[in-house]
Amino acid sequence: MMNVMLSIFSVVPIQYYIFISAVLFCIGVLGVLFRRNAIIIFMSVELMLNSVNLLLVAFSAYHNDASGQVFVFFVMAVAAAEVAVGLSILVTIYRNVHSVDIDELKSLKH
Amino acid sequence: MLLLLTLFLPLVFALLTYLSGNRFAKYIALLGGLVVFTCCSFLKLALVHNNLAPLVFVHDWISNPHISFALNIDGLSLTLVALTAFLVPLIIFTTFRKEIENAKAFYSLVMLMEFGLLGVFMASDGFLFYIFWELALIPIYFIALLWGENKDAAFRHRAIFKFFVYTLAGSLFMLLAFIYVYQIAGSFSASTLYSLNLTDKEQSVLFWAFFLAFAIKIPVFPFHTWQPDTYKESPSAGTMLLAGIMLKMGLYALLRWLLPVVPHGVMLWTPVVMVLAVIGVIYGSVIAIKQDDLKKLLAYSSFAHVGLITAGIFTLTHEGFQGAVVQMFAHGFNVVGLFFAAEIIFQRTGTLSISQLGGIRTVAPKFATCFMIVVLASVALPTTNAFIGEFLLLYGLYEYNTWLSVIAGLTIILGAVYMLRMYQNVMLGETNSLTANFEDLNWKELTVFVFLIIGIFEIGLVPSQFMNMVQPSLDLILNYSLR
Amino acid sequence: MNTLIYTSALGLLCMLAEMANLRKLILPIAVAGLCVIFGLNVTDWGKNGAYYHNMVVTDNFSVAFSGLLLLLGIFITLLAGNFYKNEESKISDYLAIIIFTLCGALALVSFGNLAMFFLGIEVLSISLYILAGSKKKDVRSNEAGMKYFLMGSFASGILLFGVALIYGETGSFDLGAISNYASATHPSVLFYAGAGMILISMLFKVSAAPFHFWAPDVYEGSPTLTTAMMATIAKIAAFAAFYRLFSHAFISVFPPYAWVFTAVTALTITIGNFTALNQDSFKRMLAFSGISHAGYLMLGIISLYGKTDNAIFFYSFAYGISSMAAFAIAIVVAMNLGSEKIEAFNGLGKRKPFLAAALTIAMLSMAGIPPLAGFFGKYYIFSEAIRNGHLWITVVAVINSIVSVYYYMKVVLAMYTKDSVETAFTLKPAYSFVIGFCILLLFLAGIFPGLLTGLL
Amino acid sequence: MTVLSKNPVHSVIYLIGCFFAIAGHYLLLNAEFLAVVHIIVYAGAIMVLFLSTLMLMNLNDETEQHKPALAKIGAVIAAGLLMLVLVAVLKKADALPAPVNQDLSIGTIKNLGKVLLDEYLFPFEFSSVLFLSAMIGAVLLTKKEKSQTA
Amino acid sequence: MNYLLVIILLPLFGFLINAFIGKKLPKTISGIIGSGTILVSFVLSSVFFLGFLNGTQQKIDVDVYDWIAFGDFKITFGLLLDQLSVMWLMVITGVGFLIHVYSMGYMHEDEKFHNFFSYLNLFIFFMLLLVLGNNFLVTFIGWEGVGLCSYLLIGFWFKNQDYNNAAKKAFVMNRIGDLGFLIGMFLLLYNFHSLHFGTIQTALGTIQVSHATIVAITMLLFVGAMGKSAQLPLYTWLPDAMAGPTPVSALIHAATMVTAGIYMIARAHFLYLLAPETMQFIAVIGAATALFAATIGVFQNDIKKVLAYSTVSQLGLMFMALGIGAFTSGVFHVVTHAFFKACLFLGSGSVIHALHGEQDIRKMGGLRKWMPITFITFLLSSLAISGIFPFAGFFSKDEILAAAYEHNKVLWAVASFASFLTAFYMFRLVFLTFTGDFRGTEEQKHHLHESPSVITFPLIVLALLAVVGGFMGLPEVFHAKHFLKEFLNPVFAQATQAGGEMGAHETNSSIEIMLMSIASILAVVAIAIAYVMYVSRKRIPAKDGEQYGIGKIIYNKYYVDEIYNALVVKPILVLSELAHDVLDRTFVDGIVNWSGKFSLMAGAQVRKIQNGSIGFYLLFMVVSIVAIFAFVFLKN
Repeated sequence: MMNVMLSIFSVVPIQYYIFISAVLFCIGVLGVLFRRNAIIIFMSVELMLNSVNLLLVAFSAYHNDASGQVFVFFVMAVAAAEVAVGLSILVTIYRNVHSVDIDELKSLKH
Repeated sequence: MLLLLTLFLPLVFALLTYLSGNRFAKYIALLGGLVVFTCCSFLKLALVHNNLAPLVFVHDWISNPHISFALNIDGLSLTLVALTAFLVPLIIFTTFRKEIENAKAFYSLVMLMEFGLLGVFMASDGFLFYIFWELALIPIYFIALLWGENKDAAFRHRAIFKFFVYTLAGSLFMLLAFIYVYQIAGSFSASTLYSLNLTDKEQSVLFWAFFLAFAIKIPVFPFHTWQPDTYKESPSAGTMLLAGIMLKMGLYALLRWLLPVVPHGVMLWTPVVMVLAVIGVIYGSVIAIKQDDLKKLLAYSSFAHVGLITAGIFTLTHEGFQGAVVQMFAHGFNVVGLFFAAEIIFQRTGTLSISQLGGIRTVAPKFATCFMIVVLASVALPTTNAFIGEFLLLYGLYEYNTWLSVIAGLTIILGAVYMLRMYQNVMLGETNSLTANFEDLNWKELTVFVFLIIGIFEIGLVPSQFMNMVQPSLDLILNYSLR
Repeated sequence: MNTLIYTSALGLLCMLAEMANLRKLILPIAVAGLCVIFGLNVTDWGKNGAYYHNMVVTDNFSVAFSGLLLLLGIFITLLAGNFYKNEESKISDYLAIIIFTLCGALALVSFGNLAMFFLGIEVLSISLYILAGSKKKDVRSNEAGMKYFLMGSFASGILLFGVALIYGETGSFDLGAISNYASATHPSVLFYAGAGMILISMLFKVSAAPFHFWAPDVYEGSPTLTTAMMATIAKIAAFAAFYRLFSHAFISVFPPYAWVFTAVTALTITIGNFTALNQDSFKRMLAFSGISHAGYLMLGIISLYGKTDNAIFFYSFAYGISSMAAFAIAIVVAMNLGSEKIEAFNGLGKRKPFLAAALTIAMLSMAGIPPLAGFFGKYYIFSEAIRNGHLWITVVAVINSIVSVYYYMKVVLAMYTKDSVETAFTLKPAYSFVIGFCILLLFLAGIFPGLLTGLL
Repeated sequence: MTVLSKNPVHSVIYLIGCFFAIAGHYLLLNAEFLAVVHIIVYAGAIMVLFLSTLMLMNLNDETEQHKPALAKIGAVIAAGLLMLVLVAVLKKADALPAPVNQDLSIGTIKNLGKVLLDEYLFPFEFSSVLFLSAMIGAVLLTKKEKSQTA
Repeated sequence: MNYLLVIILLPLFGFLINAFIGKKLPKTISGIIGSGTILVSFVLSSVFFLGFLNGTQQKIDVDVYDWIAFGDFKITFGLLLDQLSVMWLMVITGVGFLIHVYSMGYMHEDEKFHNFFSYLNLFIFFMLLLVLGNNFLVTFIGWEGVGLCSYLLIGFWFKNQDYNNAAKKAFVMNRIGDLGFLIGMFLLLYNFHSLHFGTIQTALGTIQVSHATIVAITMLLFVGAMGKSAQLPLYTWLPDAMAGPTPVSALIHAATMVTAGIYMIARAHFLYLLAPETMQFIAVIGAATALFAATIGVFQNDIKKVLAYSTVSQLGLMFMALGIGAFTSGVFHVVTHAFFKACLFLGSGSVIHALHGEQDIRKMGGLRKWMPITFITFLLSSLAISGIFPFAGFFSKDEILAAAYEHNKVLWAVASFASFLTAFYMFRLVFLTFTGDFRGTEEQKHHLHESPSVITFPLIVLALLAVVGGFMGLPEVFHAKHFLKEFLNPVFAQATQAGGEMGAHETNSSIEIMLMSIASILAVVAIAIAYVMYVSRKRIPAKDGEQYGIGKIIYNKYYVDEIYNALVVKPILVLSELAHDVLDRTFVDGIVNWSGKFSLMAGAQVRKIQNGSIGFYLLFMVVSIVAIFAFVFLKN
């Protein structure tokens, strides 16, 4: 494992991880902006969170500090909680309007 | 202690009035007003006893920012405190004939107003002054809003609302100015601010921040447009409070908080202010000529008068200052008398339209006489109070600039024109269906007028005692203003 | 330090009480518990310290804000009893969530580590998502919940990305460590980008323009009590966290972001006030006014260099208390008349002088009229801003204050000058108490501002 | 793919694929435990939750209406710009200090556990509040009203 | 000094009594109080007068108390009694008393009898203050006070709005002059730091004041006099003022108040002597007014209007006298004029009384039969005003003419022509009123009667004075003592020295005799013409609207009122409306309202971006983020 580890940063500079995370993050953002289906938007948000996780882990390894990885746990926890709550809100909405299309939720404005 | 007592008694009585219920409210309020007036008399004695050196009360209030609960009574303050203490009970008394809905609230607001006004005139800490300044606005807003008599309620609400927002808007700039000054001085106390050395540029900007607040309240052209409608729409008691006392706040503030604090700013902008003030004098007078609504006419006339006072203050001369103070005092009496007359007319005929009235003198000689005297006082006939004021004001203005004085002097002509035209159309001529059964004054109303008329002649005939009392404080202010 | 723990425990207790069939006692327990915690919190005064590996920091700042939040929490809890009376079976759930929300808020005022900060925000937010959407059959509530949730989680994503970048640069989540790092070395662009992202998510949380869009919609759609929580507890906690973050760890962020701060502040105040002008719904009006208040608080944030915690605390206090009073009254009116429009307040002056007077005072306080707390709040904020050289933006703020008077007074005007339909009107003692107490506090803080200003 | 596929179910599947890829990276970065947890939590729990919700709502067909073209273009441009800006900004962060000596054990369960339950004990406990809250919320929101069912 | 105060305060006392309890008193008592107070004042004044005459009385100049005083600024309330003021004192109280007595009869029917007396008393009070003030400001009190009384008395019958308009006009026109007076005082105060007559007079020697300033001061003060004494162009109020009861016209608008301007200039003669330009101006204005008013007088048909224009004309003459430096002559004419003009007015009042309010001379005629006393007194006074030897007017007028001749021949010619016209219209008046046949209704004819003694008594006294009054100033050609000149010499000493005055020039007695003859001949010719026209040919002036040509223009008073209306009043009224409707409400207030509306509109616009769509919100967020990052990081 050690060899692998060492080779990772010698082959792939930390910048690349930053970039891939940023790209992944932006894909998530794109998903959020692009779609109307609330579930897919949730998933896009998950994607964003994952990109962050990836970044955290990369930095954790980079700094040789476990707290980054611990933080990932919290992110996961939060993600799970969010999904639970988000989906339950979605369910209540679906019960009322039979749609998960966010663009139909426009009664509150101006 | 006496200062504190005088200041807080109205507040106490405001509470008492509210608690006493609708039936007794007016008596309690009147009592309160009289008690305060008594206190004020003692204040005068104390001041004289003190050889006109200011009476001071200072108590630390807030440490950060450093604000002290500082009160100060000198001749100038006492003048306005006395005016307030005298007029408030009188104004309360004018309402005695009328059944007022929710009287306890009304009278307690009036007392609250007195509290605010006294605070404004007594405070020697800028911040405290500001607080009272705003405090005085709230009661009058409600008085005007809720007890106005005009039938067109929507219009009234708009007008009063405009008044509220407009005057508040101005005062916020004053707050800003105070904050700014505080950052430099580290204190709000008048004496510290007086001795502050600000750069000319700062003074120039600060001048407008202060002046805007005061100019709107006074009001100075072109910040006056709230005034006619507000006066018209307020109940008469409210109008009297507004015109009789409240607009003196602005004038007083010019003397106390503007001139000595930013003397160079004043120097720089005096020409502009002068022109505005003189325009106001002529403009108000000219407009008043054709007004059909009695209260609006009086409003414009009042506007013209205060324009002259403003000009007098900005002359930075002894005469201008003295004239301004006398005229502030005089105007309080006169305008209250005039609006009271308007109120009486409105109550009995149900209209304030000058063209619909006429012939009242035939049926109400006492009223006609009293009204005439007040009218004459307001056109500054010699031996009345306003003559002293206008004479000194115009003289002060003359010392500043001859032509401005001549132009402003036109007010004595125009004033005669609109006032006599008004008096003629309202009081003289043949009676008509509205005025044929006009009741003459009853004793309560007569009492009010008698007090006012005594005041009018006292100041008109023996003003020097009064002036000597004010003189030291004006000297002080003038010295700082000419720094 | 223990405030947070005790509060969490209290939340648990509420849940357990439900199971133990002590439903009737839950409310008193919760209120009493919060009061006790409030007391305990006060005893923490002056004890500076960091606990649990600097996860929780206790200092006067945290104690003061905790106190304020607990006070507001007590009010909310008191109001909740009546607010949820139709859903008695779930009251424990609601109370528990309210208290958990409070936990999140408390975490936000006393965190010492970005992990706690993040968790605090999430606890606060997630609880509020739930509460916002808690009127299940009301589409508007659902919509509010959804909007809040979607945008909130999106903002969380940004926040996290920022945290990650900061971590990448500094190698730590600890505020102290970050602070040391930032002052010892010349941070790279990674640090600034991360801080920028955190900044953006904070702006979102405090509903500053241009990230304010969620606020009015969510405020309007949510049950009024929840709105009250968002407007008071959530916003104040967010500002406290904002201050804590940016006064310690990210103070170096200010120079490059100066224009952003200025623009955001001006924009927030202006948009908040101007949009509030034309609103018919009282809640929505308050939402926009809340945005503008966020702007004023931002004015405090941008003057951070001058240690503006006092000003921010006082403003938060004034704003929180007046909002609380206003919302409590709004709830009463809505419960009796079934409407949240400003028209519903017509004639309140005649029918319920107490309520009308209270609302008037609350409105005047928000508008910043002396001698109420709101005035001093504004005063301190302006004063700090001027002291730190933000003169022109203060002028903008002042002009906006004038605008704000218009809409606050519109309500007052409606109460006193319009005629109303006669309906039965009930006012529960809990509400009277909360409203009365708020008004008292407004006056107290207005007349003796020294009580609060000397604190920090 | 997750973003673009029309059928939500397909999206889910793609996302799971994505998660596996990320887990692979974790392994590469020497965070084995995290990789495992990641798979379990995301692929195992969260995605199942998504799927079950989808199934519950019968959303597995392509019912979604697309946004107007303008909004789509706007979305793409905005996201693209964000990416550009982010990359451009982060690119400036060139001179990161060289990585410190790698300690291979930081990703182990033992080490993580130590850090988590010692240094991060309080947040750990605090996250329980988060879960409680979420749990109550989920129950509160999704439980059907009694009156409705009755 | 105490007596002086009594003189002043007695009328005030009378005023107060009548004003407050007059209503409850019987009319007689009310009248007696009114007249009695004046009588006492008169008696006291006479004592002073005699004292001055004997030389036992010294000039009194006392400050009663500090009126407007603070710091260095001090204006006292002080009184001054010297020969000049005592002259006026005598006229005011003497003529005033007679008119009071007359009023008791004349106003007997009026229900506001006590009001009338209170106003009259108040007027006397202010008039006394005017002439007794020892500084300009005290004089100014009286100055404005008499204006007020004039206002009150012109509008005494206030049910008639025309009368009220006349009253208002009088007040406003006076105020225009007063502004000049006021500014003049400011100049004085500014330059001399005092308004005290004596102080200023002495200070003139020590304080350097530019000539222009003196001219300005004198001109401004003269503006005040123009208003008060009805000179061009501020004269139009005086004819209108005839709306007041006739005693008022006699007292205020003939004998006393309108001469205040002359008093003031005489009082301030020391200033005027330093400003020859102003003197010239005054002389021209005076002459112009004399001629102008005289021409109008010729065409008037209202008995009181004729007298009013005559008054204006005579006042013009007096100002001319002042303007050419003949102060004594001016004062002399004031006194004689007071006698005969008061008598004329009272006589006309008697006529009007008899005819129950008819004032149009075209509807009179032949009244001699019924009202012999009135006729005779009226005739005597007319002779006096026409300048027929040896009546009072002859002496005073001739003195002025002589002075004018010395000074400027044109002025003399103008004045002579004015005198000629005066004689003509006065006798036109006499003949139309008292000779020929009665042209009124039968009803009126039936009631014609001589007035009661309370009315005729003052007439007789005044007529007597009009006859003999001239002897106080016999011209030096008669080698008699010019009593008045000597009497006033202490006051005008400076004037006499400075200009050498007219006395010095009056060497050529033959010229003076010639001038007298010319004046007398002119007067006689004028009377003759009038006789021919109205007695022999029995012409009656044309009815209204039937005049033509110049006559029409003059009959309509040169349309001056109309011109004023069109040039001043109308524009101001239009301006007033414009200022209110357009400038104030639309523009100034418009800006205020507009800023409010603008805010609301802006609010409404800002609202629109809050469109409720989550997608849009998120998009906006992202765009903002991009913007912020781009702005912060890509800038440098």
